[in-house]
Amino acid sequence: MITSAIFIILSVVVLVTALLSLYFRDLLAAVVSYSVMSLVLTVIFFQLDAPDVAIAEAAIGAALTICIFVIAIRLTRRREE
Amino acid sequence: MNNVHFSLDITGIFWNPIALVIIFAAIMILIFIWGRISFNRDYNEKTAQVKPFNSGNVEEIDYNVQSSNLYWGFRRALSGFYTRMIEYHDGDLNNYLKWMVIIVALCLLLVSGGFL
Amino acid sequence: MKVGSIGSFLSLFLIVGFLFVGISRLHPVGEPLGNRDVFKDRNSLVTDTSNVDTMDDYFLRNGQRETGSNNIVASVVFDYRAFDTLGEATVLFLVVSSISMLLYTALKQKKMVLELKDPETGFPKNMTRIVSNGAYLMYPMILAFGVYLVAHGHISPGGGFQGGAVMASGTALLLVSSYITNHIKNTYKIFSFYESLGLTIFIGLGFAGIGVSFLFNFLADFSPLFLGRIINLGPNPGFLNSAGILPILSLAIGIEVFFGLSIILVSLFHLSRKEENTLQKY
Amino acid sequence: MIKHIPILLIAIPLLAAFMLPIIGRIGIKVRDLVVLMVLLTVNFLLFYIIPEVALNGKVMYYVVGAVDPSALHPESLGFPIRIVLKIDGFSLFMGIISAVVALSAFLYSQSYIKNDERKSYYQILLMLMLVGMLGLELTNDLFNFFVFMEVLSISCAALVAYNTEERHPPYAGYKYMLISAIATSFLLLGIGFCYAQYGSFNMDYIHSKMQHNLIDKMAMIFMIIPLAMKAGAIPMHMWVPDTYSEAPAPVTAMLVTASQASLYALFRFSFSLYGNPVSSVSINYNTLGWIIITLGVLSMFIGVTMALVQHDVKRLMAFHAVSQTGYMLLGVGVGIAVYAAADGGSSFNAYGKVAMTGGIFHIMNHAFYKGLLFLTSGVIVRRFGTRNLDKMIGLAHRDTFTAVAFIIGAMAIAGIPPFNGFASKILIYESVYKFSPLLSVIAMFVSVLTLASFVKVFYSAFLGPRRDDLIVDKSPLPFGMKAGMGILCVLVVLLGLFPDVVIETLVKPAVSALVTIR
Amino acid sequence: MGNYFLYVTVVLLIFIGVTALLYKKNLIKIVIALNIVESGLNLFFLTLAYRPGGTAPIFTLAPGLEELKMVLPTPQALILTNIVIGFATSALMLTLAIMTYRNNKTLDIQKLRGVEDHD
Repeated sequence: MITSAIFIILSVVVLVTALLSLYFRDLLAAVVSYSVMSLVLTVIFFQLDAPDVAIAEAAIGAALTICIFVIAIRLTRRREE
Repeated sequence: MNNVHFSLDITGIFWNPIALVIIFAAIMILIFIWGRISFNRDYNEKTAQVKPFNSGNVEEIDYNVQSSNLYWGFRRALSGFYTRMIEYHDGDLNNYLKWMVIIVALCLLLVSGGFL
Repeated sequence: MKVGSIGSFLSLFLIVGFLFVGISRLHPVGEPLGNRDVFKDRNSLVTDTSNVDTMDDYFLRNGQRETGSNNIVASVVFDYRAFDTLGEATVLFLVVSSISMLLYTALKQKKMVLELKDPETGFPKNMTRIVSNGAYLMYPMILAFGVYLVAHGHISPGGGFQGGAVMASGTALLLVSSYITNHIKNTYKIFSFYESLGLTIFIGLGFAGIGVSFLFNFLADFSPLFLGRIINLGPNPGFLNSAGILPILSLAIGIEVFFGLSIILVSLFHLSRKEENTLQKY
Repeated sequence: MIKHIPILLIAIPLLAAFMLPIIGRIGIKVRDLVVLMVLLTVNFLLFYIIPEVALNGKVMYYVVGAVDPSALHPESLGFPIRIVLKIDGFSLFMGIISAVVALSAFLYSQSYIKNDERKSYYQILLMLMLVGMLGLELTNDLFNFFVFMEVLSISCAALVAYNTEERHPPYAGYKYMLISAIATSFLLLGIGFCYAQYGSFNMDYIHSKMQHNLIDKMAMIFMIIPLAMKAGAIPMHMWVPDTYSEAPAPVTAMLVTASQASLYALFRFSFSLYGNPVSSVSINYNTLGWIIITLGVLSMFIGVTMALVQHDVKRLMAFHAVSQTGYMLLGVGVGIAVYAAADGGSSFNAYGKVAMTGGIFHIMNHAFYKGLLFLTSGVIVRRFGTRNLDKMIGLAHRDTFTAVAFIIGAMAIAGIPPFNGFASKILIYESVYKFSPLLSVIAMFVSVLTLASFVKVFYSAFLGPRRDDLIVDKSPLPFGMKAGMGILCVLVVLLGLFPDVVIETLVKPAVSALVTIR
Repeated sequence: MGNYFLYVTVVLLIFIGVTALLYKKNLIKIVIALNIVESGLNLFFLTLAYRPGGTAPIFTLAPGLEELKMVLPTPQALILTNIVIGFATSALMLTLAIMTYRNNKTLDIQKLRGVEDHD
């Protein structure tokens, strides 16, 4: 029961952050909310008894992906026109 | 490799390229001999014959048919079709993906209707 | 294109509806495998295939005995499905090569710009000493954690990918905090050399086992002293020198992932550093 | 050693590609020699196993990492637990196509691509493209298939964007990558459903357990339609002209083969994964066949009519690639439609099998002549410095070799005897005529239009007086480009003159590898 | 129950991502949407592997032999692969987007159609 509640709450957070990352016209804000989504997904993966995947998602999804996104935004433009 | 006869013979379809090549070569030789006998050469480098008229013209001349206009009649006759088609090929990535989603949905409808 | 727009929107809802129907009909994967009786006869040395009816069940029952690795995920990644891992390492190598190829001209074109502050955006070009020194302090710890993850991949959660990615995030930290982009050419050469080295170790181990078959775990029963230590079946603390070629493969992937991701980061970062004075105003 | 050939085909190019950054520092000549040797080795290995696989009908299995690589699974266990590679007739057929085209594209690009540091990356990507194709053709594991699909897509996308300093190529590469990423995402969704149903990734195992319920059919749609998109079937073909026209010429020749690899996967999935015409619960083969026929006929017709009005030479040829894909879809689609007909397989044996033979033979022919045409287009574009047909004239005076190669390719694609296009098209015409006369007539009409549009290209680019002022690049044609085009020329002519040899040795085993029941 | 809710999350994530792919015009936004679809797929596989009350498939961390129940290892291994592939894909796409921006000075799909001089 507790795990169900945790899953439901985390899923809602994931969905909201996913929507936000597509809603923001400011790409930097979008990328930041994508990284929040990745972090929450990491917690879900850990709850799903997948510590290997959780470590990989934390390192790649939440850190490195954001890094290259930010570099790309720096090299192009920040606002979505 | 036993049933190789250098001719295509599958259930009612027969096609022998070697024979065709031999016949074709024979006809060409005949035409060549005949041409040596009776054709007269009318190619002359000093006339307007050598001027380009299809592509790559230096000066714009009124009988200039560019290669993009080569089948203009066809294009004119099917102009409605072509306008629609070129509108579809507009280079917009979103539209490209929309078509895939539509086809997937149509096939899923077929599945749900029990047709597939 | 109005028709396409509306049609695709409707189609999306249709697809989602179908997906909902699909997930409602999914039966639990691997549920009928009766996993509770799995470990009754743990110490029999024959392959346990009684009542095994899915792949995963086989891995859970026999993975520990066949590969000597406590971490079944690692044994799947580096033994049972090591060929997938090879393909995945290829993908990373491929992307590194493509990015090097695509950015080659752009990185060569302009001269290096070394201004302290961008007049238009006001971003500082060099961080304060606190940040850069803090990053220097953090960097060895991140590396140590990454190496730990790589080395203990067959015992605890972790492995080549995770450790390599963690180490590469250390590279990102170093780049962001102190803007080290001098000596780009040498960095590049060294990094790409080590990346190739990691991959060559991986595929070389694959070829080494080709007397039996490609990527065969030939060290698992080779010698108890060198990576062939026999572990107790069932829950146990595990040993570093078990599991045959798994730790070496993990190390190779770790090297490859670390240097590959670092090359991506360094080249993109270097490009952004070069173009900083041509940045438009936000 | 012969039992290790399936893995060596993939592992040798991989090893060479991994070591190429190190080898490249020794010397350029060494690097080129290594790549050439690897490509020749792959070709040799593929031709070496023709007698065993194609003629004797043996299926080669390779279980990666097992104690006995040729035994499929432990005796008491009913399913494979490791990744299995499988070479049957169809895999071998596609592998030969990929390897031959890769060899000639490599020879061509030795002279075509500028000899700087980027060239070693280019060679790595070219070789990994071959690895991707061979991998997805040889594997029998769904997730491994997905991984190699990604290898193929990423290398293609990067190579499409090779000319980064021009305006359009990076965006063309982006387009290719996005389309592939979507396709592979849907593919992975389908694979996930398959795994959820059967707990395995092995195609043969899933095929033996297939229940054909709703989830299976959904998974089939999610796997087949993205593959049709990657193969360039209408109406999901719009990315094809955009990307093909921006890529360097040898890469375009390889891209054609990459699309054929997707087509291979489409046929493989609809037969070897879902095909069970004699069981009581099954998918409706008639409907699936008609879906594929519809895609094929639309592709043929719209592709060729769009090609007729283009004035960009590479874009025109790209539309022809779409159009010719339609022939293969038509041929194999007819085969699928009568695969499970109620007459107990008599109509399938009467004409369905011949249609499939024609469609599959057309894959090989198309890869060769379309590769040849794209290679000649590279010469044309290099000479005139533009892709616009309006600004070209009289190249035949300067490049007789290219002109002859172009004539051979154009006549082959238009289906003029005695070139290879005709040999496969006559099989398609005659067998489809027995299925539905209208479809056959459409196919012939499309051939006529194809000839018309290539007459246009030949007329514009090659005929006419000599105009040296329009020609940008006046250097003589290098040996590498001649060799690349020459190999494909010879193959096109040989396949046209002796079609029965190829059909007996390669195409019929390929068909019988797909059609396991009848 | 929570398990089923995760499946719903998967479907919604895929829906959100694909919708954004079809209607967003910015190249970088499209890459974000693609990553969201991939996250949905990762979650799908891990939810397939999950069994309520199980432990991670690692014997070092496992409790005693009695009532030992583990989640399935294969999907986890595949998702490890898929995460790295997803990162690689998005790195390549972002590089291509950067190159596109350098040559065209825009990131809007409708402005950079790439077929202007063909029709």
